[in-house]
Amino acid sequence: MNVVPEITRKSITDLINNLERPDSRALDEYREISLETGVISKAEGSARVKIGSSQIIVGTKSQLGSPFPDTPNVGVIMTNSELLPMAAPEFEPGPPDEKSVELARVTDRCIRESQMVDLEKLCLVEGKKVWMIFIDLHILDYDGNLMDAAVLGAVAALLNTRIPKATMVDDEIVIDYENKEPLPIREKALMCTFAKIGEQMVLDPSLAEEEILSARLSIGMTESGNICALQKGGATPLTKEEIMNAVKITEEKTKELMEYLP
Amino acid sequence: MNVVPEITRKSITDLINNLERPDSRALDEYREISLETGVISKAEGSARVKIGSSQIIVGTKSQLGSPFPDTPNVGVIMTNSELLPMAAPEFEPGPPDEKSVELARVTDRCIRESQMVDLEKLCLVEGKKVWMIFIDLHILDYDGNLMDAAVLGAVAALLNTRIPKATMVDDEIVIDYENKEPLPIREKALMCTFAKIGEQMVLDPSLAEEEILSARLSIGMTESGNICALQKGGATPLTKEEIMNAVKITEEKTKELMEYLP
Amino acid sequence: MNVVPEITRKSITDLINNLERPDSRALDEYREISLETGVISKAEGSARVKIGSSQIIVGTKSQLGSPFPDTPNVGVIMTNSELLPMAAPEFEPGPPDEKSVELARVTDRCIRESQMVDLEKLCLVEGKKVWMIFIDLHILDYDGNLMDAAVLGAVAALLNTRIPKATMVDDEIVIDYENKEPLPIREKALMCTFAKIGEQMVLDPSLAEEEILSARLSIGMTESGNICALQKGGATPLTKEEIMNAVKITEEKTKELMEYLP
Amino acid sequence: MIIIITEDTNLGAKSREDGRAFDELRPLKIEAGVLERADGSAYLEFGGNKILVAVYGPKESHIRRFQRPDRAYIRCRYNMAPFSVDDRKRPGPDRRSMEISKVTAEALQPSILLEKYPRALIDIFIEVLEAEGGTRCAGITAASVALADAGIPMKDMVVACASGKVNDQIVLDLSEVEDKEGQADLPVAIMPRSGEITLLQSDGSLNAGEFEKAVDLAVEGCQAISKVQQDALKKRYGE
Amino acid sequence: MIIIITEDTNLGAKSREDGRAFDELRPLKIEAGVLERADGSAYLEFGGNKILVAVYGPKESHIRRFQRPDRAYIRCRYNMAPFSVDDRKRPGPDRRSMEISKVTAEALQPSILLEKYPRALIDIFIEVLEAEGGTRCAGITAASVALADAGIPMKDMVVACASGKVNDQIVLDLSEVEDKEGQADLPVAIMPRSGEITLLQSDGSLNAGEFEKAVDLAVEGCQAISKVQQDALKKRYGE
Amino acid sequence: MIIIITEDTNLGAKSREDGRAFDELRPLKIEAGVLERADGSAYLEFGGNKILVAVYGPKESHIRRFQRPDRAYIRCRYNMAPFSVDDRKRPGPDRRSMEISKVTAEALQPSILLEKYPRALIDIFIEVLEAEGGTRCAGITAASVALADAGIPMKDMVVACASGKVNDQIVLDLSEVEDKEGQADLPVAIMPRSGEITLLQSDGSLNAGEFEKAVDLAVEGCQAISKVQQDALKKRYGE
Repeated sequence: MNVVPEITRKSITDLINNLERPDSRALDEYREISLETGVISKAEGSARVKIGSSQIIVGTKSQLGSPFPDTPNVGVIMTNSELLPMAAPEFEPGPPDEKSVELARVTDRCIRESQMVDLEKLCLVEGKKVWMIFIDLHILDYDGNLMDAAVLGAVAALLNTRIPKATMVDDEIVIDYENKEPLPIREKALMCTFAKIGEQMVLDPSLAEEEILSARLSIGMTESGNICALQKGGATPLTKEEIMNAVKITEEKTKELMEYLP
Repeated sequence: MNVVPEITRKSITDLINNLERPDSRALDEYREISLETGVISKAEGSARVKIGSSQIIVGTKSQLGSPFPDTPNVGVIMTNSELLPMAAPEFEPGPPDEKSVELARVTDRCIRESQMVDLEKLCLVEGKKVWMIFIDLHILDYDGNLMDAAVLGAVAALLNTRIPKATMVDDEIVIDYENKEPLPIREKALMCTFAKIGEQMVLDPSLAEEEILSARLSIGMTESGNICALQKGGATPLTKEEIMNAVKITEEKTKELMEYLP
Repeated sequence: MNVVPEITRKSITDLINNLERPDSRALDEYREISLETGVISKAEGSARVKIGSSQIIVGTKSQLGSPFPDTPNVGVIMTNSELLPMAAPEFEPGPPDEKSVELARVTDRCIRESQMVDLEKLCLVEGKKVWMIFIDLHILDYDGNLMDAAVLGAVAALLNTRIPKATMVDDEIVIDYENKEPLPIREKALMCTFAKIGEQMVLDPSLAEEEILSARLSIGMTESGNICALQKGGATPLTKEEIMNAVKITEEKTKELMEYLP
Repeated sequence: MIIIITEDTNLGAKSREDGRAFDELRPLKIEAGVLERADGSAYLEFGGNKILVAVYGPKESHIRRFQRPDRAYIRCRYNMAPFSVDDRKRPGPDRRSMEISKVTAEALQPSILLEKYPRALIDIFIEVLEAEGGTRCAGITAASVALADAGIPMKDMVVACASGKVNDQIVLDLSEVEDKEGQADLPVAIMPRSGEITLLQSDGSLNAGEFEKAVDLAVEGCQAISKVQQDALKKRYGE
Repeated sequence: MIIIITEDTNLGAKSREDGRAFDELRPLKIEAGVLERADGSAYLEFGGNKILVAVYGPKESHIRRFQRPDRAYIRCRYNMAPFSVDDRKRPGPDRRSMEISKVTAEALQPSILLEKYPRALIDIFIEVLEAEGGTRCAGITAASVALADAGIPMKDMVVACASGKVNDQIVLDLSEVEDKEGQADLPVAIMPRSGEITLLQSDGSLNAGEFEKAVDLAVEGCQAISKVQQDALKKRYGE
Repeated sequence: MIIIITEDTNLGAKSREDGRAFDELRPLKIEAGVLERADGSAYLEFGGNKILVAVYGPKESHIRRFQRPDRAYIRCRYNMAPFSVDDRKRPGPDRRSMEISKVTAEALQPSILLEKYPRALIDIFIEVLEAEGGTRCAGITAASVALADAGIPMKDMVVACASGKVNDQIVLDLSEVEDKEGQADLPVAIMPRSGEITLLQSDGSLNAGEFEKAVDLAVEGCQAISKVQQDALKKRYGE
């Protein structure tokens, strides 16, 4: 738990109330974003994403497994996140805490509910064998707004993923590692996160902003403008107007973000 | 760990040495008992039991599983207890501690050793498939004497349990959820718990009494008067006379308790 | 963590710099060693080893299991160590710490890499069924130099092990507990541990020596003089000369140690 | 397996599987002060949901993690009983319950005058005894009543309700079946006096128009439930 | 599988599977002071049981949970070695060992003058190296000797022994086979001077008469074992 | 499955599977100062290995276990990313990573002037992003650069490299395939100024002569890598 000095809190808040930000960005402007894919050869898909100095490596791995009993004909996506102790002085080694779990689950919902991956195509034998795609978020450097970076990185890694071709030959599953195929991808989705500070909502909060935010709003949106995931955080309420305004900005900004995808 | 003021300890002990109790009960008298069954629709059997203000919800669930290797032809009963942090200020969230484990294991022994449930009838395929009955003790409010409440609630929940009819059709197990059947119940057993305070043994200790008891004795007994489980607790010894006297009272009191069962 | 008084540290170091030791041993001399096998009837192999007052019981158990995917035709050895809280005032109950894990893994490497047990003979059905041999190191009393005691005890227990004869009869594995066979043992290996104190390397450090050592070197060697495992420990470097000298002493001392084996 | 037969002739406002109108809540019952040991408690039945909440505190904590120099810390634990769902749930926290515990604490926090109790700990224990869709909202609603029952000073009494999209229609308060088979689920908590939103999640697909409609509908549901909360407290403490 | 052939002609006092009389103990051996590092220790063989106990303390503890303002705290850990039973036991505590640790601490506590060492911790570590029925009683018996060996002041030396019902007969000191196939098992610990009972459990079916007989028989067994405890200490420390 | 075709005509110095000479290192690249939050950091690529190291400290620690009265305490955590190996690795420490964390801390400790910071904690976090044989040595090499980048005062910069025996030949810097199929693997770390050895392990079979040759070869490899470490720091901080 970081205690931010009152004077810092006040000076940032005053800036933002005047529609300015510590790093001179516009309120609805992202920091510099960089995205590379295919950075880990042993992963089946991978991406390194940076938003400002926040840095995440995302790797995917496929594995044959059993479907969930209530959805016997669809593949499974499992998203896991590690807020590595390397990423910030306040992170400690140990099992995922609730911050880490929230990050993984919101990323997972954004991908799952956008129906970006056609999970039915990942079913080999109904009720028996489906592909399980593991998405591992490895948080290396924490400089604010992990949510948007995580979703951007995860989507890029999925686009980059190649899984072995699996076919049924005489009741046996043959997995052909020589022939790898991309995942069946449909409409993509990304996420925009806002922080409420003072009277304003700012897009893509930096670490300094995140430490003093009173509320957080993350909106996942598909290319066609559907909200596929949304998560409010923080200990202060938001008005409906603030939320609807953020939705409007997200419509525009997701388009911008999509251009970073491979 | 609660530290009881010396003056409270002394005043209760003095009362009991005079054959009186803080809540005016006789030494061998239960507090008010209430018992409802079928309180949780999604459980296969359930009961809510209150002794004084101690309150437990017991739920049962059945599941097909493998028998233990050394008892291939009998079903399995698994009893689990959670001393929820809700139930008392001193209970903390976390895995079951030794108090919780003892409660579950003594309840389990009372039910198992009374042979109340005819476990052989829960075997479908010898060595392969048997019914496993999970009994979950959910402790909501802790006002003393959880043992007797747990056993009473567990027995009531078992009596209330309906499991799907399972039959073998052409080497396949068919589980018919439309036809549910009660468990094969034989002679029932219940439990009476005594606390040694001062020179006396008192039945059904309240919380105030439990906090100052020097020894505890829990006796599980079948309808026909057989002792099927017994557990001494506490840091003070008991004489054989005290124990035999408690057995005698239990013979009478289990009969009383049985009348609460559905 | 034990803090050793500076005066003790100095007096032992001075002694050793003068080529003497607190218990009057030569620098390359073991304390008294005792070794019994077959001490635990329910284990398939067992040994009790004492070096000085350090005492370990080692027990082995066999179990049929699956081979590792990358070595489908060889059996499996699993070595586990428990630094019991009984063994020293500073050991606490709980899962194995890194000291315990290192002890188990170095013991395991010494046995595995010496190829002492012919693991191919422990394969029943390639890729499907192999024998798994569990070696459990139960540390009862900690008086320094657990490494050499652990390896000596583990090797003795393996030599003492009798596993049931398993044969394939019509595609079924038949395990015959009436006919037990020794493990397929080839060339044996043992371990010698040195402590650097002051300017010298001493063999078989006692507890008092271990508490002030600056570096530790454990060398596992086969009967024919091959180094099969080696582990440096401690926070001070060693020179190549010190290491090569220790190797030379080990060649001689492993032969001595071998004579304790049954 | 649960087979649900839906008649094709069901139309308009009454098209939901359980026959409710699109803006109709399931039957709701709240009782305050149901436990002996807890400082405050509440029991809630909402459709097939059965929720029990206990509150302890404000109290001293010896655990550094649970201390804040300028205010009380809220520890919230959402937990499902093993028998509360169709397949027995293994005891102990999982990822879902960890996330719900977090957002529940955040949903309740704005209403509580935490600065009155620096360094103190307030424990909120939510037990789902039976689950039938919408347990996180039901838990928040019950927790507010338990906080009030514990005498914790609050600005307002947070209340929660979900809306969502089922069969292309925006509806209030999804049942378990609607949650599973529906297109979107949107849990909302508000402070009813100001109408401000303290919990908002969304899971599924909604365009901006549907989203706004769903938020409005959920807020309406919250306002209705808020009255039942107040009645529960009145019933216990008098007007 | 273990096949045990019992001759039908075995009758009366010699009817047990291993040929013992109904009131006959298995061979017993106790040795005090067997470990270097522990403050006190004891090794016990009882039938096929092999038990080692170490005692540390009274010592200072930094852990709040293990402190009592007015007396020493006893921490007891009963543990089975992985190789002590037929199928390898996974290392670490399980529910059975947790319960036994608890009742063992309670069985020993009445004999120890805890009030002499406020805030201190006494550690009792019981290791079952080989198990053949009756390990909890054997552990208690050995622990008393280890406590005495550690110089912990005691009023008396607790001793334990089980009785039970096998083939409709009340017998002393059940072996592993008798424990598994028998009708009841009744572990008892006493303070031999006063005859008071500090541990009592029962598992199985006994009517009141059988129960009383079993208690009496176990107490007799305890008294006999008590002498072996004393001999072990005499052997180590002289008369 | 990985099928590797080796040509029979490869002879002498070029007989290794990837065509390297027996004393040839894989391509190596080190960069210092790659993370924002950490006090010091380094990124290393070595053959197919990708390693990232962060250092925090010296800092105050509230945890007793991590305090030493007369010097700083080093906590080292070697961790593999789930996607760093062929089959996904479950997150969290395992026995292998626990051992590597321990020997890594011991390998680095001799170079650090710990006595300058009594009671302080220095955290070294090593993340294996991709593994292809020799990760523990690569982690130590990168950790030294990260320590220097954090401004931690050191006597020397520890550097590590493995040698081993493959196809009856002593070779430098085993690849993943050579590690798996080879006869011995010998990781070594040294302080390059004195040539003293701070890490030494051996896994496999070597006679005394081979062992000595392997140690010598590894030390040579270390000296070569040491220059790359220095270049990385010069590149960041200038000469």
